[in-house]
Amino acid sequence: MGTAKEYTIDELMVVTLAKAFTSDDIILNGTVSFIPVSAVLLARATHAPGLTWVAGAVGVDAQPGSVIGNTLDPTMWKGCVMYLPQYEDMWSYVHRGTLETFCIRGAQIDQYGNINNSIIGSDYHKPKVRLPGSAGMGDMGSLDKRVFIWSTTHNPRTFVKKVDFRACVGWLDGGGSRAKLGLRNGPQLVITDLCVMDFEPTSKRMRLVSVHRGITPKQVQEQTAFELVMPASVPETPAPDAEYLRLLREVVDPKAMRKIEFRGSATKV
Amino acid sequence: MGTAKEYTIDELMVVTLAKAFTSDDIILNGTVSFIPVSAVLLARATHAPGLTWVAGAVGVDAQPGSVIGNTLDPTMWKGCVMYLPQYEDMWSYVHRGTLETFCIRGAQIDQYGNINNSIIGSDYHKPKVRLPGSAGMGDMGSLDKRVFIWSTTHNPRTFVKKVDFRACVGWLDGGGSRAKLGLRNGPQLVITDLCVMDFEPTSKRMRLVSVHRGITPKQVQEQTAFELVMPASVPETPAPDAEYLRLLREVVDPKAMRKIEFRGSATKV
Amino acid sequence: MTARKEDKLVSLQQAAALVRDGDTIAMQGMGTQMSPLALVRELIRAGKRDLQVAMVVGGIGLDWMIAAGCVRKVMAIIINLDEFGMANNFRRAAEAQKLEVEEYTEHQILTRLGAGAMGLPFGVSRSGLGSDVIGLHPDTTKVIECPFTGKPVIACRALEPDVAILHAHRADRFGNVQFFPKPIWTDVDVFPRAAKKVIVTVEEIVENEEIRRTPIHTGIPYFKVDALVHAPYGAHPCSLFPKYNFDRAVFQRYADESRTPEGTRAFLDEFVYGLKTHDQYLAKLGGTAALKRLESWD
Amino acid sequence: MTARKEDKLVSLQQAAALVRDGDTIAMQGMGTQMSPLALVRELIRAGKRDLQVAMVVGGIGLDWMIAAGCVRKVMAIIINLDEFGMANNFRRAAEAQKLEVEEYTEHQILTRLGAGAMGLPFGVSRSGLGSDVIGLHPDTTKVIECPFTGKPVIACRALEPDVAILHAHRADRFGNVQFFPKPIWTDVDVFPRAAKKVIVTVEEIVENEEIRRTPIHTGIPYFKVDALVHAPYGAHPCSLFPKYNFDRAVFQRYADESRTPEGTRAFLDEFVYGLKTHDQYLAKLGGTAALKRLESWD
Repeated sequence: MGTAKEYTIDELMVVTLAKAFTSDDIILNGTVSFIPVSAVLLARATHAPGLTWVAGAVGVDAQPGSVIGNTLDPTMWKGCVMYLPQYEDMWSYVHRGTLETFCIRGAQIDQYGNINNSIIGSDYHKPKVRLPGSAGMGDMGSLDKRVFIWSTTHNPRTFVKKVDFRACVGWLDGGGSRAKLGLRNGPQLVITDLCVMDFEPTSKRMRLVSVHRGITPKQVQEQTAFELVMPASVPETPAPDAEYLRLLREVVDPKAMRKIEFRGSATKV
Repeated sequence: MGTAKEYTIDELMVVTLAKAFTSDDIILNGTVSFIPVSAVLLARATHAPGLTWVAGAVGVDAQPGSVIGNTLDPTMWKGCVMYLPQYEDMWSYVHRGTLETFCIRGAQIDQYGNINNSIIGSDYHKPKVRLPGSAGMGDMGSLDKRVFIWSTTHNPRTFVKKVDFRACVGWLDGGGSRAKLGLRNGPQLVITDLCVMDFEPTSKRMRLVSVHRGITPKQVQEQTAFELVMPASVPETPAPDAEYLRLLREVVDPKAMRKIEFRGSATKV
Repeated sequence: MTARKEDKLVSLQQAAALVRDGDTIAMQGMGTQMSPLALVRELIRAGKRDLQVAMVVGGIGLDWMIAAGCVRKVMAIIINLDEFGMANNFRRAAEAQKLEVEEYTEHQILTRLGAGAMGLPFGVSRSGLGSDVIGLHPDTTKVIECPFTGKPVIACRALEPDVAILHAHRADRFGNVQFFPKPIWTDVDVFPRAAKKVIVTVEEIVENEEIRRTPIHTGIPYFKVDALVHAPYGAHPCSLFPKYNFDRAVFQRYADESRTPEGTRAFLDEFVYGLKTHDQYLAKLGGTAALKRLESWD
Repeated sequence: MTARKEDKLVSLQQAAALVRDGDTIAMQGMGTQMSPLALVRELIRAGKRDLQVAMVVGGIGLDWMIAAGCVRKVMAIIINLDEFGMANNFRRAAEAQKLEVEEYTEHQILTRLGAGAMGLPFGVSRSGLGSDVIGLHPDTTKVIECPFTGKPVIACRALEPDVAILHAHRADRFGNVQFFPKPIWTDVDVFPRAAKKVIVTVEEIVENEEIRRTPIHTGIPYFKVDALVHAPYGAHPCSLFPKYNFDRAVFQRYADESRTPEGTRAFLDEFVYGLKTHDQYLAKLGGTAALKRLESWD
């Protein structure tokens, strides 16, 4: 399988996220999650055919063919084996850890992968900016999920030293603070429009893994309000395999719905 | 509507119980409840057409025609408007008080309408007799139900001063003790093979209301191990209306399944 | 309230009259799905005030109500227009401190409503442990210890809304309400059980015999329904799977116009205040024949 | 355990091997309805010991297992043969103190299993307040105060059974299990979600495509099922609504013969030990053609 020469950042992000998924994953998705849903469909069509996806947290093992409407939409339940009742079934599988993988984006992300999508400002009750709210991330952060974070706005306003409101629990204050609270798993990977990051195992601080083509580690650090753990050498994010790209463009997301995610991004796709 | 001259005790018990129900009642039934289920069907066919019955706690407003199999049986759900899911729906309507009326029998019944169907003996863990268990009565006693008690074995072994094990909460120790625990409603009526009883409003002690044809108040007291509240004059239990009897015999319970309840009874039907 | 087996069919106006100023309303809805929007429009026209709205996901209907000044407090996990972006009137009202926002995690608010449905004073969850959501409202969510293991859990105080408002596929006149497929979403499942009064608008009224032929689809029994309204396309511009999709054009137009208070006002004048009845609303959209275009799901 | 999307179809013997001595089993069943009795017979033949069986309503299968010496403890709300009377082997074992009986109210045991399903250390109920059931097992049910209102509630400790065993209408080979109608009973609803392993026997194996055509009927997703067994009439002599009714003759015979330990032994020799496989069991009853007589519900 050759790698592609021509690709856009949205394509790179989807393929990189897809490669992080395996056939053992059970993944459910929330609202406005075009990049994760595309990645799920792509992983299932390639190296992870056994991956379980619960479309919009309802349609178990759904087979919609491609990304059709919005990601919480019943259209995406097509061909599923079960409509998962939310109140008891979905929440028990989430609480119990059966549904273990979840992808999250947010307005603010800090160095320990804590996320905020509630308010900007120093007083919750007098917000400078009122954001939509924590939605599922408020649950998933505390419910032992393997969390994959994506962002199309890698800049110092999004990647902040400390979130104004900790809506979604990441590695908390780093080190053993998450484990101390009895929470399993946690944030795994951060895929942005500039780079890929993970979390240094001991301190749980965010660490640069690779930079996208044309981006330097220095640029990433400049666009990040906290100090990144910086390995001695940082490779370029592997270019997408040609076959993955073809499937993404022609089968998985032919309408390029994933580009909706780049509203407000400095990266043009 | 004339009254019948010829009737049996099982018929009298069903008709008497039926007359206690109104169109405002929402009644669910449990296992081996032929007398209550016959009474429900009879009430609905006569003076209480609006009565809501949840057959076997599943079949909402079921229309099985007659008593077919056992009372928890899916046959009895016939023609219902909904299969009530037990875990969430049924139990929320029960806890919340929407399903407010329940009928109970038991191996031991005390003067305050507390009931035992768990064990006979002084030590729960070393039972002299192990009974089947409290089943739904253990719930309903504490969940604000209007409880109707029936018994086909009115004798001192069943009607005891104090139950060996309080599986189902009646008026507890009488007086205000039930209300003190925050429980609403409670036992309303006791219909046996000898008589009809209720509970004296202040003391909550069991009180004779009427005796069945051929039975004297003295006989009832002799068959009861505690002292009954005994009004100055005790009438005979009204004979069933002829039309009620006809409907019971021909439509509601033509196979006379209700007679199964008289296994072990001294009253032959 | 326990409702008898009697005809519950009323007009939208009569149903709206069951909602009183100051009531706590549990309102069905997701970003673009299944919400009783015909009733919401009527509540706005009726000038309801000081409502406290509990939802899981607040969307276009809630944003209208906030813009119209109906709402004092929202309890929800997120309020937005899904892929169409921000709920701008919610944002403006919250930033101006004209709206109380009681934010929960999803499982917390469900546990509050679930405890209400069960007649229990509280329920427990683990959702949100360690987050700043804990501590926002100590009178309704509080960390306690498991009496057996000592593990921390979040006690969520019961919430019993005054009224639940829902839109569904069909019902008979007694209020046996059916869904296709049967309740998947939590709001359809828990809200009617938790609320004191239940109002349901439906696409279609069917005979009682039809309900008895298909009890497998019934989600709410008649004894829990207080008022029923016949409102075809009553969720518009939201979707009602599998009957019709959401109306992308109306959503986009609202997303654009609601960027300013003036734009919002113009939108509401045209789609809510300027139409006295749901029939007029349907006529404005070209009638039910024109709305058949929403039946495509691709 | 989380099960992958792979072929789960095994023999009754292989399924029984997943149950280990000492396991806590959540077993589906009512007095005369829907219970995985083909599997129960295999567990008896396999000589399982020290099982702790959690049920709502224990019936004929549990009484067999107790008679066969498989059971150390039962957790249930009632154990009997419904209209056929006492479960005599349960009664004798309890009276001889050879069996531990952990009695709960129905909502208490459901709350224990529901908390297990939710991954919460406990849940709350009001059921049984004031009764002697409270205090029987303070390590699993305890009266606590609501942290908001001070009202007493019963904390019910989570129960996560090692294995849930169920009988259902049909499934595909991956273990997408369907019910007709979809889960009504609590055991079908909560037991598989609470248990670590799930074994399901079914009347019929269908293609995956058929499941995808009818997702509305699926009650358990494949990722929660560890083993699947094809066992037509696998609930016999219990019923499987709406396919077949319970077998009145076999129930009556067992009710009569189980009055003595000797009669029980003879019954088990004939219906359990004397038959090596479920096919032999069906053959003994005259084959599936003869069992069609159970399709009448009147």
